[in-house]
Amino acid sequence: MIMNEWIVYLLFAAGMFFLGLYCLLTMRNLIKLFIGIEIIGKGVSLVLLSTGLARKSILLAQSLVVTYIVLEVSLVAVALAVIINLYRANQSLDIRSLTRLKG
Amino acid sequence: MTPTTLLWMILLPAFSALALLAVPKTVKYVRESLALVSAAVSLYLAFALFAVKDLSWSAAWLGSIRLELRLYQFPAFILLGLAGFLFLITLYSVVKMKDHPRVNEYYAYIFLSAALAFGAVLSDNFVPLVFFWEGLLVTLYALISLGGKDAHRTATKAFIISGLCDFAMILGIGIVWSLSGTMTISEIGLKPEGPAALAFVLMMIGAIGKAGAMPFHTWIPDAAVDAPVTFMAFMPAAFEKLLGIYLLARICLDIFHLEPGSGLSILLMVIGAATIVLAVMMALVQKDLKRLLSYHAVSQVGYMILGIGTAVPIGIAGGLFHMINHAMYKSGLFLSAGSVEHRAGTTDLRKLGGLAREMPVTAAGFTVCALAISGVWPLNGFVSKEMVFHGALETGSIIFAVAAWVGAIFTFASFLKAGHSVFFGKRSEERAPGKVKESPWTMLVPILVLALLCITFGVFNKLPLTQFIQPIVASHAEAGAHLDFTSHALDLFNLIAGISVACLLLAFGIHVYGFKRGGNKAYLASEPIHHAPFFKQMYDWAEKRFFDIYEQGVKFLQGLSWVLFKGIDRPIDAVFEKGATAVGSAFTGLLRKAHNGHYANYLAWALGGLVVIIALVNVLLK
Amino acid sequence: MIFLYIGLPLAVSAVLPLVGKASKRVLPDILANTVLAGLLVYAATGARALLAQGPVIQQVRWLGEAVNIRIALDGFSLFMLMTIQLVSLCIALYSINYMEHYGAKANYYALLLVMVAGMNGLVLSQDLFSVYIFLEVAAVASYALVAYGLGAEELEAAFKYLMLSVVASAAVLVGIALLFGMTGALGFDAVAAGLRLLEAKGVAGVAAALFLMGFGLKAALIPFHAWLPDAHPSAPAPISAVLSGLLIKVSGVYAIARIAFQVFDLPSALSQVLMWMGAVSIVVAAFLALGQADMKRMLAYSSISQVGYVVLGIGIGTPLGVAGGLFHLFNHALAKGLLFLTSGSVQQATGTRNLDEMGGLAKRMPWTAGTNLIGALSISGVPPLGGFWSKLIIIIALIQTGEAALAVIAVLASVLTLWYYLIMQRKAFFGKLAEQWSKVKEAPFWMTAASVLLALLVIGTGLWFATVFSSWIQPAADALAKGF
Amino acid sequence: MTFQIILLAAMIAASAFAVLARDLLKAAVALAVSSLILGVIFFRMGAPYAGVFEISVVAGLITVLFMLTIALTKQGDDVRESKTVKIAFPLFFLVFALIDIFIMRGILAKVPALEGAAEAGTFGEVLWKERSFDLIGQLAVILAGVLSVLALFRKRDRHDHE
Repeated sequence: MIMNEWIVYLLFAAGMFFLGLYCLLTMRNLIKLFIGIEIIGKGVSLVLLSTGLARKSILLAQSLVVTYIVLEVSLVAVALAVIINLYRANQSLDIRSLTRLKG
Repeated sequence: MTPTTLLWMILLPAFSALALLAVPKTVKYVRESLALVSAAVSLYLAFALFAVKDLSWSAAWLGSIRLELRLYQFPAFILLGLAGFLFLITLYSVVKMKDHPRVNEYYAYIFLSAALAFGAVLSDNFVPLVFFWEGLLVTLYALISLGGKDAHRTATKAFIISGLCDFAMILGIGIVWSLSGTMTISEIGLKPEGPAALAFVLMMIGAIGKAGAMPFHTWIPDAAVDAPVTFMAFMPAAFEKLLGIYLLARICLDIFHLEPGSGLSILLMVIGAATIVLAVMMALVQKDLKRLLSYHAVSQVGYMILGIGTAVPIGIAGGLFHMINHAMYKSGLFLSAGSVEHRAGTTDLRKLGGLAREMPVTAAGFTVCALAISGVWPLNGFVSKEMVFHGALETGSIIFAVAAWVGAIFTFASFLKAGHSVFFGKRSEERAPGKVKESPWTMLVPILVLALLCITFGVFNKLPLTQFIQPIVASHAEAGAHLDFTSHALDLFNLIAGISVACLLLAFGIHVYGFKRGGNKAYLASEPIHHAPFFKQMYDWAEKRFFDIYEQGVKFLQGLSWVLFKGIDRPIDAVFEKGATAVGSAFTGLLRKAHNGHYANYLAWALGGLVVIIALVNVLLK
Repeated sequence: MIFLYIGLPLAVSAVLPLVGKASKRVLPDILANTVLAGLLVYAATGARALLAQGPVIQQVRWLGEAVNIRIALDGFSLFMLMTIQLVSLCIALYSINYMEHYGAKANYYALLLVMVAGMNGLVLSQDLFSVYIFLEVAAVASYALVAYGLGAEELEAAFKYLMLSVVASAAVLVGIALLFGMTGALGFDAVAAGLRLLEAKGVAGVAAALFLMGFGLKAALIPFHAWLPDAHPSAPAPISAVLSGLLIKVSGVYAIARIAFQVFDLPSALSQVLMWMGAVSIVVAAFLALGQADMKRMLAYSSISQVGYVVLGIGIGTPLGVAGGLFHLFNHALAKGLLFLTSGSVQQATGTRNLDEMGGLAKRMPWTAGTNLIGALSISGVPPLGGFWSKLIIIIALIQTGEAALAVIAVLASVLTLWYYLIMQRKAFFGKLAEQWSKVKEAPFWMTAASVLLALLVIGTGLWFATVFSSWIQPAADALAKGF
Repeated sequence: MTFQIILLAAMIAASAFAVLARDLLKAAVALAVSSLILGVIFFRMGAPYAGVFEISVVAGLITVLFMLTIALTKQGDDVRESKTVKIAFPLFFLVFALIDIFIMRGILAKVPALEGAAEAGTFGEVLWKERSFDLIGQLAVILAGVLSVLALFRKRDRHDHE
């Protein structure tokens, strides 16, 4: 039974991954892209915690998720700082303007 | 005289070299006086050491290798000669090199060469010997390259030829070391058989290469044109002859015991004879005084090698005596040529003539030295050549003696031509009368000293022969050998001397004949021989540097590299150029296009890669 | 106290911004270099002795009480620690002069130290989640360092790097969660024991593939490499050197090797995939490098290619192959660090990275040119430099295992490597000095000193390769083969 | 369990809205809503601390950061997203959902697992005692983030740039 529950969570987490990747692959706004990353991040926390639930070690999974969230904050701060700087440099948030480096 | 004096003998000129380098260019006279004082002190030390004759000093050096210096009869004599020449040439350079743009370096290199040469003569261990010997290679290069624009090429040539010879010597030393187990020269005494014979030949190449024998001579005539004339008087004429023949004598007498009539002895004699004849033939037809002299510098080495190669006491003594004599008159000749160049501005025989009136002292000095080198009685050249003839005949091979005589004929003929063209005969039209003056005294003194020494060593040959040469040979000859070389020194009334005199007369005849044929132009006196049927071809080839191993080697390498380039490199290159590059650049272009900078693109690759890897791992796991 | 490797740089980096208020340049210079030098000395001397009785698992004590921080040190970790401190010290030395004109030096050193701490932590940790955390620590610092110049290109590179990296981290985490779900453990050995009991081939394979993607992206293996040729050239030269020399190896290759060997026990499928990923990376990146006109971009592609060699060597799985791969990792860390540093010197002197604009710089910058040549020759595998030996060992190992095709690829690609490095040498340093560079000056003292130091290390590794190999590489390879 | 599934579906819907919304502010709010729902899910899974963190940090702090960024880049709003992407989204999502439900479920059902014993203790004990190494990592990552932001927003006076 508990395994079934795990599978349900995993399926929904997969849905989050799909949404995030769809966003990353098709969207053009840098901030929108990062929203995609955030959605993937939620999927990851869901996977971690549901795994802990399935393994009956929810406390351990909880601590992992907390660590992961702290990590995410730090990452978001850096990413948004980069985005703001990019906006200042390019006056645009379009990912298509970011093709200066190629070849 | 403590043993450390030996060390000072080396260090004094070395420090002087450093000091001379440091003297600023603008300061007058300091450099010259420093050089003169240093040379004089060296000469004094050499005299003092010559009086002592027996010293040795050694110290640990480079770990287990010992810096061993040993003075005895032979090195003392050579040392004296070297120091004497150092002094004379320094004196001469005071005026001659005064305006040279790199005069600092010039003096520094001269004294450094002296230091290294002293070291090479004194060292009794192969390692320091090689060290000093190779050091000389560097100063040789540096001195030639002082000459000017084209000198660099000549310097490279000299460096490579000498370097190859030195490499041969090092190989030889290696063999000797493995055979004898010691690096100390005085402890070695090998019979030149088997591998030792190879070692002998290799070391011999090193020695005669330094002395400038054929076929290692080709840089000398080039250097005569490019390098400063004082360098010619200093290095090829004096220092290198002394060092090379000194080492050759040490090799033949000390390190190996060369037997008269053995194969190696004959090899040496062949080299000597060939050097005499071929080089003198080249000297004969030169139109430039310095080039002419430089070919003689090669030719005369042949006498020394021939003399030592006979391996009989009188031959060896003759070779050694010829060595010191040659150093004197050849230096004298080069210095006279320098004097002429200094005042007349050229050494081209065609543009000179009748200089004896304006430069009487130079002319006198040149005449004496020229007669000495030609072996005219009673000058020193006569005595030493007679001894070499005697030695050559004593081995029983008349052919070598004949070669030596042929050499004597052409030597005299070429010097008749040279002297006639430069100092006597009609004055050249290009030169306004009275424009040329005699050179200053500091240039003349060395010439005169050398000329006087030529006369002294000839007339009073007993002195050098008993004082210098005899003890050297005596220390190596077997007991009871006939060691009185003075018995027939100036004796004109024996067969050999008779033939020599006849040769000189023949040479005179050739010169007069050529002079008349050439329309009373002295510089054309050698033309009849130049254009003689067989010789013409040889000379043409020689002009084209057919016999120059360096030039031929360079040509060969160029040819080889051309063949390699066209035959191997280009086809490979074509494969790369046309094949690999085309495919490669197409591939590269495709890949570069794929990296278009779009984030979604890159992410898609990554996700695609993930899918592929998952599939791959799962397929491979089953 | 192995914990110093994490604690000391972190503590110093926390203090550095404050120090920077007091002294803009001198104190941060001294502090950062001292920390790294101290850690290097400790790695070379003290930590070695700890290992005498075998791998160490240390429990950190705090206030006299044991805290549950377990860090493990074995031959492999020690080798990586040594490499990390060695290269980062050289880079910190180089930064003394180079980072002058970027400003905020204290902040820069702080980020560098955090990155070093992250890498050290990754190398010392012995459970999957810790690996992930320290991977992120180093990565977050590296995003900022790539963007440190704050120009449009730097920011673009940093953004793409970040966005791809985050997806990779997610893959890693999902992989960790899968293994955790199956075995209920996070520690390497516990997970490995669980996997042995389960014999879950398929799902373990998926987890392995997720790890390969996640860490492969960090290691810039093809096809996960696309961020690297943007990010590495855009960073300031010393950071390029750290990223190429260390970060991709520690957070990519080290993690892959550790997990593949110690957790998955390297099944032959994984070994095959690793080897072919390595081979593809070698060839494709070499061709890409060939077409570059930007000096640092060429070096960046070369990094991908050389990491391919490392992964190829480790993927073989035989003791010799692993040792060869690790040795190449070491050689590449030194040589690529050196090359990026010299490229920084060139860029600072001339203001360009375009090879076509350079020429004859050897005349004006002899030290830079000479050290660059040494690095290039080592990477190209010219004897007797280090790169030659490591490539030789990898190729021998390939032949021993019968992978002739891969051996041929490795040899041919090394010709390609030599080719593009010769192009670089010819265009940048040889030939006629272009008019506009006639006033170019040699790099300042510390920059030259760091390059020369690395060049000497490269030469030394080559000449005494047997010593280096037996005293550092072999224990590392043994540790990897045996596990804790 | 049913309620949990409803919550999960709501989270997916909120996320999908965040992806598709044209207005960035609305997208950010949708993301916050999605975080809130996830927090509730965590609560219901018996992980209150994770839930609190998710709600306070992700739905709170991170949303604020997003808002701040959007405010600072106001003109950047007019990046035109492609229309086809939005139109095609339901189609793609349907395909994915089918794969998810029918194939993934089949695969995931086969995931083998060792039987594990239930753990004892409290969350604090686990976090502080068992995962204390992670705390060091958290510290390091926060430090890295702070330093990075400092570096990215540092004052670039001309003197430094030269």
